[in-house]
Amino acid sequence: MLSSYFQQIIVLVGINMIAVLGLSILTGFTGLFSFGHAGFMAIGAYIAAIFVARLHLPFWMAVAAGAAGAALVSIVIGGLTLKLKGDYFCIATMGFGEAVRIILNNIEYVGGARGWESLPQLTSLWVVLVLAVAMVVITWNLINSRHGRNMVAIREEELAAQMAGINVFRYKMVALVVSAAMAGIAGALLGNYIQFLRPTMFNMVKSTDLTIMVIFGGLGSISGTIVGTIILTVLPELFRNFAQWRLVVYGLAVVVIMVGRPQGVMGGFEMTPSGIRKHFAARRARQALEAELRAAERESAA
Amino acid sequence: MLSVHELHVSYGGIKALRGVSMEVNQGEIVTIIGANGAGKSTMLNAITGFLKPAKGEVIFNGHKLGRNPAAIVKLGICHVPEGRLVFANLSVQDNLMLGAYLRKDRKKMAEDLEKVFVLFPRLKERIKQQAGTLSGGEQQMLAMGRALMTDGELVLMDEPSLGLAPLLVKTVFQIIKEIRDLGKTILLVEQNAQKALEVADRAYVLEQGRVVKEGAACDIQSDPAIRAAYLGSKSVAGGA
Amino acid sequence: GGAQKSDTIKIGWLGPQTGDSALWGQAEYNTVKMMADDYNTAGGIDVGGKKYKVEIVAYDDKGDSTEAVNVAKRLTSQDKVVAVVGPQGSGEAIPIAPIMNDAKIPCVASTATNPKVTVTENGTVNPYMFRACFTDPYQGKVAAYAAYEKLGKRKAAIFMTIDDPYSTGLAQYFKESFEKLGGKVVEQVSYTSGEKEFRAPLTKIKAANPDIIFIPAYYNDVALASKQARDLGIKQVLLGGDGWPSDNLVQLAGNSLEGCFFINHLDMDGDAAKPMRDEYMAKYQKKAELNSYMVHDSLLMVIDAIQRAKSLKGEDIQKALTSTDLEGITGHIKIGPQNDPVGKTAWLIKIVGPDMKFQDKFAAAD
Amino acid sequence: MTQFLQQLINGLSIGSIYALMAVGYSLVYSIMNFSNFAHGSVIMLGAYFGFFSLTTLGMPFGIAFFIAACGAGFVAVTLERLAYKPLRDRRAPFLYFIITAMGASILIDNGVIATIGPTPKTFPPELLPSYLQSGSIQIGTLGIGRVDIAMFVITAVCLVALILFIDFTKMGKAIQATAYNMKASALMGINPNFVIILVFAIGGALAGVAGVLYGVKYQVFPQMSSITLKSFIAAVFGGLGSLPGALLGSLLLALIETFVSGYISTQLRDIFAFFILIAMLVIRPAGIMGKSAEDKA
Amino acid sequence: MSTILELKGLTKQFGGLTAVNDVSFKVAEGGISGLIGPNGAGKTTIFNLITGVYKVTKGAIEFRGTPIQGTEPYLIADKGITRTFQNIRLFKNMTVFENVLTACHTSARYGLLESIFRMPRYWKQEKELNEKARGLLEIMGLQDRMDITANNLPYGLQRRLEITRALALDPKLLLLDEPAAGMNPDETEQLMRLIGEIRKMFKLSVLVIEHHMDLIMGVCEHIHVLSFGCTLADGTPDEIANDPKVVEAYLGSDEEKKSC
Ligand SMILES: Nc1ncnc2c1ncn2[C@@H]1O[C@H](COP(=O)(O)OP(=O)(O)OP(=O)(O)O)[C@@H](O)[C@H]1O
Ligand SMILES: Nc1ncnc2c1ncn2[C@@H]1O[C@H](COP(=O)(O)OP(=O)(O)OP(=O)(O)O)[C@@H](O)[C@H]1O
Ligand SMILES: [Mg+2]
Ligand SMILES: [Mg+2]
Repeated sequence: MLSSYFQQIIVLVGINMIAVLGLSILTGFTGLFSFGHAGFMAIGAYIAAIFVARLHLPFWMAVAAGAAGAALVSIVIGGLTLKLKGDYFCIATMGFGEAVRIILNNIEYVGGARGWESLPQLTSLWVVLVLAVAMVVITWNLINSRHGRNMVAIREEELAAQMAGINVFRYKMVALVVSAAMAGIAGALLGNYIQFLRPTMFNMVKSTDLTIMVIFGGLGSISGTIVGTIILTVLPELFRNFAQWRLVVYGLAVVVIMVGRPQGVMGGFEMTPSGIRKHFAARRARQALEAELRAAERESAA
Repeated sequence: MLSVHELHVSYGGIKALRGVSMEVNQGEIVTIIGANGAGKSTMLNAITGFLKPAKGEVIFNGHKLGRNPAAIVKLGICHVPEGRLVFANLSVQDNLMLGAYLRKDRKKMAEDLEKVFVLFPRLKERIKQQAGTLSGGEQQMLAMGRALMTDGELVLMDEPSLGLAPLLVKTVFQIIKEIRDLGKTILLVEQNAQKALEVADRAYVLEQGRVVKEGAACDIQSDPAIRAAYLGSKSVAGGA
Repeated sequence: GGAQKSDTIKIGWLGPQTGDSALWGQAEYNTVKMMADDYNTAGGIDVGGKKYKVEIVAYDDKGDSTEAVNVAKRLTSQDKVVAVVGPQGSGEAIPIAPIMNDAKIPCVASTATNPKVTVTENGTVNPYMFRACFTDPYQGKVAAYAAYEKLGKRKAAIFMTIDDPYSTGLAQYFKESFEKLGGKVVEQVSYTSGEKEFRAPLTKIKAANPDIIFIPAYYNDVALASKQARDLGIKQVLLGGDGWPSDNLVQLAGNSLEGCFFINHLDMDGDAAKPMRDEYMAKYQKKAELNSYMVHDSLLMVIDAIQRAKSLKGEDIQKALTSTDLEGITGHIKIGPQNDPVGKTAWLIKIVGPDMKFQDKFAAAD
Repeated sequence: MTQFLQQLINGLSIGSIYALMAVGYSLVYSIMNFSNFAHGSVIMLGAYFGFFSLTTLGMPFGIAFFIAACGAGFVAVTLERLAYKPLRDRRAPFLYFIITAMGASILIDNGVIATIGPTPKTFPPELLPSYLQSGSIQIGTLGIGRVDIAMFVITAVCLVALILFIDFTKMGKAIQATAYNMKASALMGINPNFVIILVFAIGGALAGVAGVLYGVKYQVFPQMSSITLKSFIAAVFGGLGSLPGALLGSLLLALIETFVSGYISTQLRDIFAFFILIAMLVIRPAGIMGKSAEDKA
Repeated sequence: MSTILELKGLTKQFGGLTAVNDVSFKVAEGGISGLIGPNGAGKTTIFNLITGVYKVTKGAIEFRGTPIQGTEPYLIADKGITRTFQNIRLFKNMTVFENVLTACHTSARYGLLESIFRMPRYWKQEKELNEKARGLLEIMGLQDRMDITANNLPYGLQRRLEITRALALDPKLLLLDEPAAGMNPDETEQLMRLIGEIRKMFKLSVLVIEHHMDLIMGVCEHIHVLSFGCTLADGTPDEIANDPKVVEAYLGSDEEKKSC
C-alpha cells in the first residue's frame, strides 16, 4: 500500500493534470495564453464547496456544478476579451483571475480572506485517477477531430483559418469554455481534498504555475502536458529538503529547459502509436523529397 | 571585387548550395537566374552573413566576409532583401533615413533622398504614412529607395521586380541601369530572367544549388536550353 | 504514530522558509535546531527511563495552504514524526488539522492565533491541534482594553490588511470589544497584502480624526504605514498586536513609531527571555524574533508531553498535551478544554527610542 | 477639497513610480515583442545594489545611485544574453520568452531570499541627501512628501530624456527599426545584437533607478518584483510598446486607484483597477496609445 | 452567363486615405475574371472587402444576388467564397494533409460531443473527410507530399497547397491574389493550365489578381483594371491590352529590346 504522502502526491498530480490539460487546449492547441486560470479553479472550488458543505448535495453534483459555474463565467469573460490579441488577452485574463480572488476575499459567506475550513474530504485517489484519465481521453478526442483541427488552425494562422470558414470566435470560445470547465473540476477536487479553501490559494502564481506546466511539457502535445505536469508537480516535492534553495532550483529548471529545449520536453510530438507513426511518416516524406532532389541533380549533372 | 569560392550552405538536412563559385567585377551587372528554390536567395543571404556556410568563403575587396551582417554592410555591400522587409512601424521617411544609417555626409544624403523621390514619386506622396500600410508594390519601391540611400559600392538585389506592375517592372530595371551608371556594381537575382538578362553583363544559372551555366548575358539569353527552361515560349516582357 | 528504529525522537517542523513570511519561518527553524542541539548535547530526552536524541525534520511550506498540507502528509506518513511544531500561520494550521487528526499525530502551532485552528466551524475541537499562543479574540479584547482603559482613548480608527485572516480577524475582535467598552470605531480602512502605498486610505483616516489608530498588521507594513501616516501629518498614537514585535520594526520605521504601543506574548527584553535571547544571539548573530520564543514554547510543550506520557505514540502524547501546565518563556501555559492556553498573559509594550519598553501585563481578562 | 488635492498628489506620486517601471516593460516589449516578466526582479536587484553600495560599501548617495543603475543594466543584459538570446536565435514564439522570463524571475527572487534573506531593508535616512529624506512640505493642511517631489522630477527627467532619445536620434530610430525587423535593420548596417543589448541596458538602468527610488520611498525586499505587476498593467493600459502610453497609463492607473480607495472603498480598489483594465481593453484593444491597425491580408 | 458576384459602388477608406473609390463590377458565373492595376491600386483591399476582413465604408457586395457586406468572414467562406493570400498563409506547422483536412471541416456536421464521445457519426464523417482530402491532394498532385510539414514545402508547392486548401471548402467563387508571384515563366504556364482545369473540374468562378500579363491575358475572359482605387477600364483582354489609358497607367508601351 502506498503511503498516504505518495497518494497525496498522486492526487495532486492528477488534479493539476486536469487543470493543465484544459489549459493545454487553450494555450497549446488554440494559441491563447491565459494568466487567470486559477480564477476558474477558484470558482469551481468554491461552488463545489458550497454544494457539499452548505447545501449538502452529493459530491458528483458539486463537481459538475463547479465545472458548469466556471464554464458559465468563462463565457462572459470570453465574450469580453476573446477579441484581444497576444499579450493583451493574457493581461485581461490576469485581471480576471485577480478580480476573482479579490471578490472571494470579500464574500463572508464562504469565509472571505480568512478561508473556509473543515470541508469534507470527498475527493479520493480513485475519483481523481478516473477523472484524470477521462479528461485525457476527452482532450485527445477533442483535439483529434475537426473541432480540434480548427483550433490548431487558429493557432497557426488566424486570418487563413477565418477564410477557411472557421468561426474563429466560436472556437476560441469553445477552447476557453472547455478549459475553464476542466479548471473548475480541478478546483472542485482540490477543495474537497485538502478540506480548506482560501482565496490566496488561487493567486497569479498558481495561474502561472499551470501555464509553465503546459509549456514545459511542450505546446500542442497532450503527452507533453502530462509529462510536464508530473515533472513540475513532483520536482518541488523532491527538492523539499533544499529549504530556501528549492524555488531557486525550480526557477533554474524552467529557464534551462526553455533555453535548452525551447519546444518543451515533448514539443508537439505525441507519445502514442499514431503520434510515433506520424513522426516517422513525416521523416520518410522529407527524405523522399530530398532523394528526389538528389536524383534530379544527378540527372542534370549527367 | 566579390568572389565566392565553393560555397556550401544547408538548412538542417536540406542542402541549398552545393559548392557555388562566382565572380563579380567592378562596375558590372551580374545576374543569377534559376527556378524557385534553386538557392538564389540563399546565396545572397550567405554573402551578407545571415547564413553560416558549411564550407567555402566569400571575399570582398580583399576582405574575407564573416557572419556579422552589420559589419559587412559597413564594408560597402548593400542588400535589397527578398520580400518586403520595410520597417512597417516607421514612416516612409524614417525608413529612407535608416537606409543612410551608417552615413555621415548629410549633404549628399539630402541629394540622394531627392533622387529617390524623383524615381518613386509615389513615396514622396506617402512620406508620412506608416510603411506597413503601403501596398505590396509600394513597399517594394520603398525597399529599393532605402537601398539607394545606403550608398554601398556593391548592391545585391533579390527579386526587385517581384509583385510589381509591368510598368513598374520597367522602371525598376531602368533604375538598376541608372544605379550602375552611378558607378555601382550590381548582383541581381531574378525570376524575370528575360528582363534580367537584358540589363545584365554576365549571368550565372543556378539549379538545385549548383551553377550549371555561366557566361555573357547575351550568350545565355540565346542558349536554347535556357530559353526553354527560363524564358518561356513567349516573350515575358510587358504587354501581351 | 510510529515506532522509532533508532534511539531518536523525530519531531516535525513546518514553516515558511521562502515566500513573504520567510523571515519568521527562518527564525523558528533556527530556534528548533538550536533547541534540538541543546537537548542532544545534554544527553537527550528521558522517555520512560530511556535516553533519546531529538531529530528535527523541517520542511518549507512557503506560507501556502496547499504546500502545508503536502508537508503535513509527508511528515506524518513518510517521515513518521511523533509530533509536529509550527506552522506559524493560521492559514497553514487550519488546513493541516484534518491530517493531524487522521494520522493521530499532535501538532503544536507557534503563532497561529485564529480560533479555528483548534476549534472547527461547527464547534468541535480538533483533538490533535494545540497552540502555544493566545488567540485573536483574546488579543483583540486585550488591545481594546488597553486602548480604552489604559490609554484612555475613545475614538479609534482601524487600518488593516483586507486579505489576511489574521488582520481582519483581529480587527473584528478589537472593534467588538472596543465598542462594548463604550468606544467608537470612527473609520475602518484596509489595504491588500503586498501593497506598500497606504497614503490613500490613511488620508481617509486623517479626515476622520480618531484618538488612536489600531493597526493589526505585520511589522514591515506597520513601519511603512507609520512613516506614511507621519508624512501626511497624522500625529495620533498607533496601537498594534503581535504582528509588530520584530527586531526590524524600529529600524524600518525610524522614529515614526515613537510612543506607540503594541500587545505581545512576552516582554522580549525582559528577564524571562534573557537566556534564550543570549543563546540565540551567540549562535546566529541575530536577535531572536517573537516566533523564536513562540516556537520554543511549542517545542517545550511537546517535549514535556512526551516525557509525561513516557511514550512516543501520538495518542499518548496528545493525551499528555491536553493536560499541559508549564512555565514557558512566554508565560504560564495551561491548556484548556479547547486545546488553547487559557488565561495567558498579554503584555503591553511601548516603543521608546529604539527600545520596546514593557508597560503593563494583563491576565485572564474575561 | 484638501482631501481631494491630497489624494491627487498621492496619485501622481505613485504614478511616477509606476511610469518609471512601466517604460522598462514597454521598451523591451517594443523590441522583443514579449512582456519581460523578469523586469520586476531587475528592479529589485537594482534596489539592493543601491542599498548595499550606500550602506555596506559606504558610497555617497549619487555614486550608489549610479552603481544601482549600472548594476541593474548589467543584470538585464546578462539575462538577455543567457536566457533570451538562445530563444531568439531559435525564433521561439513569444510564449517561450514569457515563461523563461517567469522562470528567471522565480530564480532571482528566491536566490535573493536564500542568500541575502527575506528581511526588508530601509535606506538609512541619515545617508540620504536631504531632498530624499522623509518629511513633507506643508502647504496649509496639504502635505507633499519631499521624496515625492524628488521622485516626480527624477522620473520626468528620465522619461523625457528617453522619449527624446527614441524619437529624435538615429540610435533611437535604429532601435525602432530593429524592433520591427532584425534582418532588415542589419542590412542597414545596424547591429541588432548591439541594439538589443542597448535596449536591455537602458531598460535595466531605468529599473535600477526605479528600484532605488522605490526602496527610498518604501522598502527594499525580495518580493519587490511582485508589486511591479501594477506597472505592467499600466504599460498595457497605455498601450504596450508605446513610451508615452506607458507614462499616461501609469498616471491614469495610479489616479484611478487612489481616488477609488480614497472615495469609494479600499476593498474595491483592485477590483476596480482590474475591471477598468478589462473595460479599457474591450473598448480599445491595444491600450490608449497602442496602434491597432486592421490586420493587413 | 449569369453574375455570381457584383460590387456596387464599393468604397473603402483608411483614415483619410481612400484605397477603393466607388468601384462597381461583375464577376460572371463560371468564368475567370482578372483584376489588375498598378501597385497600391486597391486590388488586395477589394479581396479583403469581399471576404469580410475589412469593413466596407460604402457600397454593396452581392453574392448570387444577396448582399454579403457586414457578414462575418467565416460565413462568407461558408457561402462559397474562398481565397488565397498575396503572401502565403498556410497552417505552417501542420502537415500538407492536415492543412487540407482542416479546411474540409465544413463537409462534416458532427458536433463537439459527438467527437468527444466518438459517436458513429464521427467515425463515418471523419472517414469521408479523409477521403475527400486525399482525393483533392491527388488531383492537385500533392499526394506524395502529404506528410511533410507545410513550411518545409518548396515555395511553388506552398502556393499550390494554398489553392488546394481553398478548394477543400467546395467554393463557388475562388479569389486568387497574385498566385504566380515569384514563379518563373515555365511555372506560370503550369499554373495557368491548373487554374483552367480546376475551374472546369470544380465548376468554379475565379477572380484573379496578377501582374504577370501572360497569365491574365491567357486565362481571363474578362478583366477589370483599377488605378488609385478607381475603375480605369473594364473589358475583354483584347480591349484592355489596347486601351490607351491602361497602357499608359499600367502596361507601359513596348520598348525596344536590348541588342547584343
Ligand atoms: N529557412 C529555411 N529552412 C529550410 N529550408 C529552406 C529555408 N530557406 C530556404 N530553404 C530551402 O533552400 C532551398 C533554396 O532556397 P532559396 O530561398 O535560396 O531559393 P530561391 O532560389 O531564392 O527561390 P525563390 O525564387 O523562391 O526565391 C529551397 O529548397 C528552400 O526550400
Ligand atoms: N490596413 C490599411 N491601413 C491603411 N492603409 C491601407 C491598409 N491596407 C491597404 N492600405 C492602402 O490602400 C492602398 C491599396 O492597397 P492594396 O494592398 O489593396 O494594393 P494592391 O492593389 O493590392 O497593390 P499590390 O499590387 O502592390 O499588392 C494602398 O495605398 C495601401 O497603402
Ligand atoms: Mg529567393
Ligand atoms: Mg496586393
